[in-house]
This record gives sequence, C-alpha cells and structure tokens, in this order.
Amino acid sequence: MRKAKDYFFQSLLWLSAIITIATLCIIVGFIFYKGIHLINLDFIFGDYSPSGGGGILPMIVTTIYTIVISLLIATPIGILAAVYLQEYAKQGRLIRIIRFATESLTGIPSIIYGLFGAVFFVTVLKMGMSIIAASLTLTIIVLPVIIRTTEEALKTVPLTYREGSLALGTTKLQTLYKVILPSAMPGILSGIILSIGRIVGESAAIFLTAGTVAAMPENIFSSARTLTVHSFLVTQEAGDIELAAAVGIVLIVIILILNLSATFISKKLNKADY
Amino acid sequence: MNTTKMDRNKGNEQQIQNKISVNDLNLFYGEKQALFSISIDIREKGVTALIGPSGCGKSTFLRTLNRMNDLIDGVKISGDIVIDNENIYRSNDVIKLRTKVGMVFQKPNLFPMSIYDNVAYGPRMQGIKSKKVLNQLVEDSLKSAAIWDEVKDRLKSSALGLSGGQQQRVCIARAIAMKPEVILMDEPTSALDPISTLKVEELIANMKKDYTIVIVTHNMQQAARVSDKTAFFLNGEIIEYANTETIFSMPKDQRTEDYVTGRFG
Amino acid sequence: MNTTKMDRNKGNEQQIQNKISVNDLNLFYGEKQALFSISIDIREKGVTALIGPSGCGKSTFLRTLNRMNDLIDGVKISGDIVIDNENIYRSNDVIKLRTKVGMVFQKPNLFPMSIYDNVAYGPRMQGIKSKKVLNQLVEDSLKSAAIWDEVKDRLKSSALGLSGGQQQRVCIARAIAMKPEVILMDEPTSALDPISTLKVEELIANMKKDYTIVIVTHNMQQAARVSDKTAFFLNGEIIEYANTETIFSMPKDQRTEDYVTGRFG
Amino acid sequence: MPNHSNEELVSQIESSNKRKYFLEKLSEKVFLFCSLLSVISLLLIIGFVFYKGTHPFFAEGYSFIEFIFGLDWVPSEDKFGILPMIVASIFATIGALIIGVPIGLFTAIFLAEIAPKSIARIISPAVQLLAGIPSVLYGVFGLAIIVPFLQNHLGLAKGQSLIAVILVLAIMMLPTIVTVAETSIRAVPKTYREGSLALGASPIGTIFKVVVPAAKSGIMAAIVLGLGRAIGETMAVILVAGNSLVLPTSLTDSIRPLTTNIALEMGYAFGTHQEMLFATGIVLFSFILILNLVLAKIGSKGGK
Amino acid sequence: SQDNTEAEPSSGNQYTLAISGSTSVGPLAEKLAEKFEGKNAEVNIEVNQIGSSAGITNSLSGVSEIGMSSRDLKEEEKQEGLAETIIAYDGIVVVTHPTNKVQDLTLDQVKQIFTGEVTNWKELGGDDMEIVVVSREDGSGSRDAFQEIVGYSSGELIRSSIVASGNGNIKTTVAMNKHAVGFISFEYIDDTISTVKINGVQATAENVLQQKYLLSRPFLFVNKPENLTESGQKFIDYILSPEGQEIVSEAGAIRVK
Ligand SMILES: Nc1ncnc2c1ncn2[C@@H]1O[C@H](COP(=O)(O)OP(=O)(O)OP(=O)(O)O)[C@@H](O)[C@H]1O
Ligand SMILES: Nc1ncnc2c1ncn2[C@@H]1O[C@H](COP(=O)(O)OP(=O)(O)OP(=O)(O)O)[C@@H](O)[C@H]1O
Ligand SMILES: [Mg+2]
Ligand SMILES: [Mg+2]
Repeated sequence: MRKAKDYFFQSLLWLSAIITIATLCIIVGFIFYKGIHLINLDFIFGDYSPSGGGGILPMIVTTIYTIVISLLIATPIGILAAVYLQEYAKQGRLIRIIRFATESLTGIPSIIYGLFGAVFFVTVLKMGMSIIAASLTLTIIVLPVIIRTTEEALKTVPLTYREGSLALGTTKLQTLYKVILPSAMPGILSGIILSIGRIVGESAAIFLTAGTVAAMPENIFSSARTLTVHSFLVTQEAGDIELAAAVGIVLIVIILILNLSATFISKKLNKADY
Repeated sequence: MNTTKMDRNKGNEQQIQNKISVNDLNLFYGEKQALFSISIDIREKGVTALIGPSGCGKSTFLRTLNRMNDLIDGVKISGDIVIDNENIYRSNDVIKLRTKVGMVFQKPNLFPMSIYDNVAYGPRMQGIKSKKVLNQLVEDSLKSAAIWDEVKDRLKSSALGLSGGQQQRVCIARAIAMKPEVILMDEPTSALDPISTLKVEELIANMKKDYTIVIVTHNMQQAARVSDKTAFFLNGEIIEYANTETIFSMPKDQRTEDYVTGRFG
Repeated sequence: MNTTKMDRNKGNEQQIQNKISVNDLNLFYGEKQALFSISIDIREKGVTALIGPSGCGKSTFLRTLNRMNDLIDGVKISGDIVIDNENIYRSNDVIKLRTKVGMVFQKPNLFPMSIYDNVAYGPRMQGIKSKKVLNQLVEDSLKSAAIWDEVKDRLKSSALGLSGGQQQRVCIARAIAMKPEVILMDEPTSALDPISTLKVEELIANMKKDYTIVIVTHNMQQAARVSDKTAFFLNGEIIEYANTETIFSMPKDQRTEDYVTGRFG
Repeated sequence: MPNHSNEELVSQIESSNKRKYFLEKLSEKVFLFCSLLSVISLLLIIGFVFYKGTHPFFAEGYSFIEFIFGLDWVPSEDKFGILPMIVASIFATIGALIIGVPIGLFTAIFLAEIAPKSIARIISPAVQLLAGIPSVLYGVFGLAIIVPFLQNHLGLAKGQSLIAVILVLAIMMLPTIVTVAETSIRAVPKTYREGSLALGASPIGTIFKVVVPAAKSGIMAAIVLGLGRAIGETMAVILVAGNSLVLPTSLTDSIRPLTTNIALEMGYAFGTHQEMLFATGIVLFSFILILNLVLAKIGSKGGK
Repeated sequence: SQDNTEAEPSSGNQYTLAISGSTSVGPLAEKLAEKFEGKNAEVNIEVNQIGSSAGITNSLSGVSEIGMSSRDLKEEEKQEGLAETIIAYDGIVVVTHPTNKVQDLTLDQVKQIFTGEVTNWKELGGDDMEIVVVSREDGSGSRDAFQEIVGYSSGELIRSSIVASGNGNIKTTVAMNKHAVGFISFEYIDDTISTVKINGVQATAENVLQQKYLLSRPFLFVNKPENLTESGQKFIDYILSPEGQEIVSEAGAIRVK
C-alpha cells in the first residue's frame, strides 16, 4: 500500500520531468526546424536590406550593444544596492520599503516599462528613440533580478570570512571588495546570466524606446532594432514565421555562448576555493 | 586599577603588569543579558584561559576585547575595557584596536586565496605595498606560527588545500603578521585532530613570551596545559579567576570544582 | 559468532546476548578507507559508547548500523553486519532496518512542523492513521523521553520553538515512537548546555533497560557516566573494546590511556 | 615577535585610518543611494502610470465603476469597460498556475532529488537557457503548433482560446519555476532528509513530507516569479489569445487579457483611449500586488 | 526649421532624418529610404515602426521629423497643426483559407460577415462551417479604413472575432484556419491565403486606381511644417517623383497618381 503510493508519486515526478523536457525539446526543435534552412554566413554577417535578401548583422550588433550597456549600468548599481541591503542596512522601515520596491518592480509587465521609458527617457530626458534609452529602460527591468540574486549570493558567504577580515583591522569596504564580493561572484554571475536572458528576450520595452530602425547603429544614441524586435516585427507584419525562427536560432546561440562564458568565468573564479 | 574586583583577582599578586583591565562589563543581546558585571585584569605576556560550560558567555566576552560584537545588531554594552590605558569603547578607532588585538577563531577561516595572500592580507590592507617588506613579514609570521617549513614550497597555492591543523596555524600566522600585542583565540583547536592540536598548543606555549594571549577552551586538559591563569565562567558571570594550578587543584567555589572534575558538560 | 575478533572482545565473557555483530567491516569513501577491519559485538539492552579523536570514524561506523551511509555517493563497504541474525547489507529492506534501528543526531534535527507531527511522523509514514493510536503513541513516546510535562500544552506549536535540549529530547521521542530495538546516538549532547545534557544523560540511563543504545561521544566523562561498554576508535580502527570501567581505569593499550587521560584532543 | 621596531608602521597605520573611516562613511552613502534607485524607479513608474491612468476619471468625468464592470470596450465609440479582460486575466493566470506549478515543481523535485547527477547537470542549464528565449517565439510556437492542434483535435472553429493561452503561459512559466524551486529544494539541510530516512521513511515520503515543506519559502518565490512572468507576458499571448472582447465562459472561448489589451492598442491609441490603456495598467498592477499578497499569506501560513 | 537646416551637412557630416509611425507604412518607407540614401549620401534615414498614433505623437513632440500614419488624422491632431502628405494608397483585400470555396462577395455580404449577421459559410455558398472573423486591433489604420468603406462601426463588429495585431498575424491566422476570414494589405498577399473579389472585382492595383475596387486607404506622411528640414522635404519630393512612385508600386502598394 505504502509502496504503491510511493510508486505513484515517483511516476508522477518522472512524468512531470518528461513533460517539461519534452515540451522544451519540442519548442527548440520547432524553432530549429522552421529556421535552420535560412541560417548561413550571409544571413548572420550580411547587412540588412529592406527590399529583402539581406542579413541581420545590424540587429546582432544592436542586441550586443543593449546587453553590454544595460549590464554595465545595472550590474554595479544592483550589486552595490544588494551590498547595502545585505551588509550595511539595519532591519527597519527603509529596508522594507526598498525590498518592497524591488519585488514590485519584478512584477510589472514589460509593456509598462516600455511606455514609461518612451516618455521618461525618450521624451522628458530628450534621449530620443535610441539604444541608450532602451538600455536604461532595460536597466530598470533587470535591476531587481540582479539585486535579489546578489543578495542571495552574499548570504552564502560565510560569516567567518567577514569576521576573519575585520578582526585583522580592515574596514568593511576593504573586506567587501577583497573577500566578500570575490566569494559571492559565482552567485552574482548567475544573476547576470538571468538578466542577459531577460534583456535578450525583451521586445515590447525595447521597440518603444529604441525603435525599429533596421540599420547598423552608429553609436548608442542611434535608434536601432534588436534581434527580438526583429523577430517580433517579421511575425507581426509579414507573418514570416521561418525568418522569426531563424532569428530565434541566432538568439539561442548568443544566449548559449553568454551563459557558457559566464559559467566558465564563475568556474575560474571558483577555482580559488580549491 | 580597579579595587572593586580585587576579591576575584587573587592570582594577581605577582605584580606582573596588566595589559587589559575589564571593569563591571555588562552585555546584552537585545533584551537578553549575556554578561553580568564582568571584572577581570589580564596580565601582559602569558596565557589566560577562559573555561565554562557551553553558552556561559566565554565567546561573547572574548569578542568584547576587540569589539567584534559591534558586528551584531542589538548588542548593548556597559562598563569599561581598558587596554594599555585606553578605554577601547571610548575611542572610535576600531581599526587600530583590531590591529593591536588579533583574533584566531574556532574554525580555521582562511580566505579563498593563496597562503601568501592570506598572510599578507592584513598588512596589505594597512597600505604596505613593498614586495620585500611583505615577503619578509610573511616568512617571519609563518615561522613564528611554526608552519613555515610545511608550506614554504607552496606559498602561492590555495590556502584551502591545507589540512585543518595547518590552516589553523596559518590563521595564527595571519594574525601575527599584523604584529598585534594581544591575541584572542576562541576554541582554536576544537576542530582539529589530536596531532594538530598538540602542534598548536606547542605554538601557544612558545608565543606566550611575546604576546598576551587569551584563549577560550572547552577542553580542561588543554587549559591546564597551556595557560597561566584561568577564569571560570558560568551563566555570564566569572565565578572564579586564579592561577591555573589553583583552579584545577583547589578551586574555591563548589561550582568550579564540579565543572573541572567533569560533573558538568 | 566469529572467532577472529575474540581477541578484542574480552569484555564479552559475561554471556549477555549480542544484538549486533560486526565482522571485518571495511568502509571506503571513494578511494579513501575510513574504517579498517572493524569487528565488534554489541550486547542487547545496555549502552555501548564509541569514543576516539575527531575523524577517527566513529560517526561513519555508527551510520553503517542503519545504513545511513547509503545516502553518500561513492561509499563502498565490505564485511558483515548482523543484527538479530540478519545480515543487514544482504537484505534490501532498508526501511525495515531503519524502523528497527532508530537514530538521534548530533544537532537536534526536528522537522519544521508541530511537536506532535514530528513525533507522529514515523508512525504515520508506516501507515498508522488512527487518531487514537497516534495520540497514545505520541504521549507515550514523549513521556519515555522525559519531555511530556514540558510540552504537553503546546503539542500543536512548532517544534522549532523549543530550546536545544528540549528539541533533542523530542528527537529521542521521535525515535522511540517507532518502537525501535536499537537506538544510535551521534554526539547527542554536544550541542546542548549542561542542564539539558544532564537530562538527556538521565534519559539514556533510564532507557537502557529497554533498548540497545550505541552512543558516540567526545566527552569522556559522559562515556564513563552512561555506558556499560566502551570502544576506543583511532584512525578507523578499534584499538580497544571493553567494559567501561576497564577502559577508564586500566586500559590495555597505551594509546587508549593517552586518550582517556586527556593527553590527546 | 617584536612589537617595538615598527613605530614607522604604526604611524603609517594611524594616518591612513582617518582616510579609511571617511571612505567607509562615503561608500555607505553611495550604496544606500544605489538601493534607493530602485525605489525611485518604482515611484517614477507608478507615478507615471497613475498620472496617465487616473486622468480620465478625475478630469474627464468617466466613471471608474463603469470602467471596471463595463462589458464593452469600443474606444472609437468612447466605451471603456474592461470586465471581460479582468475575468480573462484571472482565468488565464489561474489556469496557467494549475498546470504550470505542479509540473514545474515536480520537475524541480525530480532534478534536485531523484535525477542522477549527470542528467541533472545537463537538464538544469538547458531549462535556464529556455528562460532566455524571446516570448514572441513562444507565441509563434503556440500559433503554429498549439492553436492548430486544438482546432484539429477538439474540433474547434478557432484554436485561439483560453486554453491555448493557459498552455503557452504554463510553458513559459516552467523555466522560472523549475530553476528557482530546484535551487531552494537543494538548499534544504541534509539533516532533514537524514532525520526522516532514519525514521524508516521512504525517499519519496521524505521528499513530500519533509523536504518540500521545508523548501516552502523558496517554492513560493518560484511561484511568485513564475506568476509575474505569466501576468506580465504580452507578446506570446497576443498571438494565441484571439483577443476577442467576450466575457469568457468556457476554456475554448477566445479571450483578451489585460496585458494584451495594452500591447495591442497602445501603438494606435491617443487621447482618452491611451489614458484608458494606462488605467488598464493600473488595474493590472493592483492585480499583481493582490496576487503577491495572497501568495505571501499562503506561504507564511504554510511555513508555520 | 532654420536651425535644423543649418545643422545639415555640407562637410560630409550626415544628417539623420527621423521617421516613425505605422507598421504598415514602415516597410514601404524603409524601401524608399534605402533607395533615397543611395542617391543622397548626406542623409541618413531612420525608420521606426511603432504604430500610427505613436508616430503622430512623435511628430508632434519633435522626437521624429516625420510621422507615418495608415489612418486619417483626427480633428484634434489636425488642430495641432499637422500637415499631411499622401505618399501612396494601400489596397485592402479580404482573405480566406485557400480551401475556401467562396471567392466572391458583395460589400454587403462582407458587412454581414463582420457584424455577425451571417455566421456560416453555407449562407454564402460555401461549405457548411462556422465563420471565424479575424480583424485588426481598434485604432489600426487598415481597420478604420476597412470599416468605413464596408460600412460598420467598431461597436458592431462581431464580439467573438479574433483580433490580430499586424498584417502578418492575420495572414498566419487565416492561413492556418479553414473557417477564417480577414483582411490584409495588398503587399502581403501570397499563396498561403486566397483573396476574395468584392462585387466581382479582383483586388489589383489597377482596379484601385480606376476606382473599380473599393477597399483602399491612404498612406500618410505627417509633419509639423516648422519641423520639416530641407532633407525631409527632399525625401517627400523623391517619394512623389515618378521614380519614387515606381518603388511604391514595386513594393505592392498603389501609386498616388
Ligand atoms: N548573536 C546573538 N544573539 C543573541 N544571543 C546570543 C548571540 N550570541 C550568543 N548569544 C547568547 O549569549 C549567551 C553566551 O553565548 P556565547 O557564545 O558567548 O557562549 P560560549 O560560552 O562561547 O559557549 P560555547 O562554549 O558554546 O561557544 C548564550 O546564551 C547565547 O545563546
Ligand atoms: N562524506 C565523506 N566523504 C569523504 N570522506 C569522509 C566523509 N565523511 C567522513 N569522511 C572521512 O572519514 C573519516 C571518519 O569520519 P567520521 O565522521 O566518521 O569521524 P568521527 O570520528 O565521527 O569524527 P568527529 O568526532 O569529528 O565527528 C574522516 O577522515 C573524514 O574526513
Ligand atoms: Mg563560544
Ligand atoms: Mg562524528
């Protein structure tokens, strides 16, 4: 009887895992099946042409721009904010407010971020539709992710490291950048990986702030089109699912490369541990 | 110094200079009082052992001496702790205090860096950059900690690859590299195997001619072996403080006797 | 039983029945051997203490007795452990084994549930549903663990709100509720304060008429106080196994003597 | 060791301490400012949405009650009622939770507790990778696979429906739920497992009776984050929802959730219509807050 | 506008002409821009497809010099001083699944379909199956134009209609559903869907120009006159030139003249 129940739940676990894995395989399979025949060097490295036949290099470049700029801004701010919450702040009203704010920010739909960015960064701050306006909007979107994951990572740094360092007559600041942050790095990196996913996958917030200009961006004040926006547009206007899927393949590869390198870096940093 | 605590400090008659004077120290974790009117003089150069059952406040007291309790939210302290004629809770220079009063913890807590970087960590943070000075300092400290020979060929490899006992001695070297005057040790051997324990005990015996050492230990034999004076803590109070032989052979207080003969804990 | 280990089991002459017979047990963590040819007979009803310095394999050995080592990857075992004439590593019914051989850990590890649910956990997992039976079982177990009076009014509140000593006694109650025949205890009082320790020791003294108890302890006094027989472990071997008085008053082996007199650890 | 030969060192130390304390104070201020930035952003966003979204009710005489309970949404005829969308959002969210949460949690349990290490090491990162796939592609997948599948196998005239939305959202929630829940299940102290197994409980019994309850708060976080993804999702939903303006009464009705309403029309909206879309945003925002509060309640109750 | 003109390059510095708005006009504008840039290296045109209203807003606020709209300007917008230029017409075609037998509808039948008076293809001479109506989103230029010509209002649109954003989504939806009927721009016609004659007239550019085919709408460029730079004017002129109009019809839209 007990065994039967165990058996039942065990099967349930296997079944769920199989469903999850199968679904995910089907989706990736679908994307590759639909798009792989469009992938070639011209497609990836060619310049875009509205009259057809061109590549998606401008979108790849724009996507990389947005990732780099958003992370350059969000990572330091997010990490420092987490440091404050975790290492400095005493529990109290202020902390509760900050926590509440970060948590609420996670739940806001990206279209609302987009609308906000379109008014605040694009119009009020006069950035115009530009990579920088989109990146700032994305910064707000990924900030909570980085703050939360960094906080979790800081929590796992043993108290003994802090004590050991402070007992040697160092300041908190020194302890922080010499001991605490390096040991929290793997966790922080995983937060960055999640953020990359979020940035790369975002469309609504980007096309309202960076626009959809399908040309190689000259600088960060240019209006431009990311890969995801591109796949969104070709789906919406041209109904070209194959092209959207091909763009999706490129995105998957980019994410894969970024994730692998982040994991690699975190392994490298972790080596110090052993 | 203070006259109020003379009754307890019978062991003090030898007129050795006092390094640390604690007077009427009370400590609260939030609402809960953990130390009750602690008064004790700790002599310069030599080993003072703190013994007592678990939770009696030994660690708490030890950590007041280099203000490590500052890290804990809601700790309130009253009373005076004077080290070298300076009231450490009046001054705001914790960094200076902690530079002077080093600490070794129960579990070896080396940083995930190389052995060299661990030992050089403190001095570097004080702004010492010269390679030569650092090299010398690291070597001297590791030698003093009786670990130089075992690690001299692997200074650049990770400190976490060492055995527990070796790590603990590197911790001591790390503390020594700061050229402290006082070294606090909180159960420094409780995580170590017997052989490492012996090595660390020998080291303490050697160090006591240069440093003022205060050591917390659960191990009565260890207290007997390494210390000159012993304080017995119970429920946040010092029950008895005297020469180590006295405490172990003819304690004044029944509770001390119960404890050292193993009726407790 | 086995003749090969008679040399060590001198204390066994009294012809008390053996509950557990271990013969030539070797255990490896991956490549590293942690237990070397352990042979020992453990008598029914009574307390057997395992002592020895840290890392000598006491916990590892204890955990072979209810196959808790199965949880660790890469553990390899050779040799026989026979409990009640059944070779426990031949049978595949670990659940039955663990029902019969209960365990209490170093740190109280109550689940984050109410006190009642903690104690009723095991029986419920065995399929006992009747409220009445469970109520009775919980009450009996808590009474046997000498904690009933302290918790009877708060059975439904979280077990994690109890003090360490209370938690440990609830852990014992939880083990008792399974009506085991053997209870393994791995340093059950090392996380407790002296008063709680005393209570748990009293409890063990009371329980030994009904249960076969095997206890690991770092505390020599405790071993002396509670156990009938004592095994001294060193580096994964049993150096000496005899009546407790013998071990503490006239050990045969020099290393045992060094250890029990506190020259080690 | 000599303490005396170091006067030079000591004075060096003392002079640098002042600078250190100053830096210490300064850095704390900087860190505080960084953490306040998220509060500032939230205030700006809320302020912005509310400023735009409340205007029609305060300045143009629209009734908030009619807005919430109205059945008609015809912007060109000045009719702004979002009840069908509220109901659609609630149904879609609950449905996605009912399907996505158990599958996600069971998968997380499987990966953390049952799967051989070698398998988990491959699958976990793969699942994480999927969190990064743009939602448009999930939508395209839904439109090209799920919608026709429903049409063909349920004999529907149109596959764009509540059930299609639920399926797509459930799939999109999976990576988040699996990743976060797996981490928290792995973090449950080993002592709980040992305690349970030592009582003769089976591994499966141990998982469901001890490990999962102990991981409750992390699991709740997983659900909340997954939920955020489900509610906040627009691009995928637009493609499979059908976006019809009917009060949904069955799983096969096509629906228009609040988010899609905003995303669908914002590009063309101006004036009052646009403000009403912001008002929709306010409703959505309150919806999320309420859900988070409810989940937090459930979580803290269960955690006891 | 003077300042803007001064900012224009004589020294090889490129001037960026910002255009934003309708996603329907966008692809056409991109193609025109590509050709125009080929001829005028000193101008760099940015085309952002973000929706008609957003484009109009941008041209009002000055974020973009020119806005693109696939719908007529509202009164309020005209009052703010926006000037409009029709750069092309866009034919709208009713599309069905390729297997659908119904090939010809009257304007009235179209109205009956979209208002839900007729709900089965059988009533229109097709197979016995439910009609699934697919419409664009409220506010969309195509939808506005379509409704105005067919003669029903948004309020009359059958409630259960699928609303799809963009021509592409309508096309994909109709192509995958044999019950479906929708409307898209001429440029997006391909063999995944079948087109329906209206009152017996085929949906072709000629028929629109000759005003035989009724479903069409203008593509607009709008701007604040004071914001229009020399480059902007040049681009508009280029589009209206025979060469520009050639590109317009190549792209599948309908020339203005
Ligand atoms: N951070 C804290 N917050 C609240 N109470 C604390 C804290 N740290 C210690 N205590 C309490 O203060 C008392 C003294 O603790 P302390 O750690 O000093 O004991 P100890 O003598 O070092 O014990 P052990 O031998 O177990 O290390 C104990 O009752 C303990 O529970
Ligand atoms: N999971 C494991 N993997 C590898 N080695 C292990 C593992 N657990 C224990 N060991 C090693 O096995 C040896 C015996 O360990 P064990 O925990 O049995 O010692 P112990 O006598 O219980 O020590 P203590 O008194 O510190 O609890 C030690 O050298 C230890 O490092
Ligand atoms: Mg302590
Ligand atoms: Mg052990």
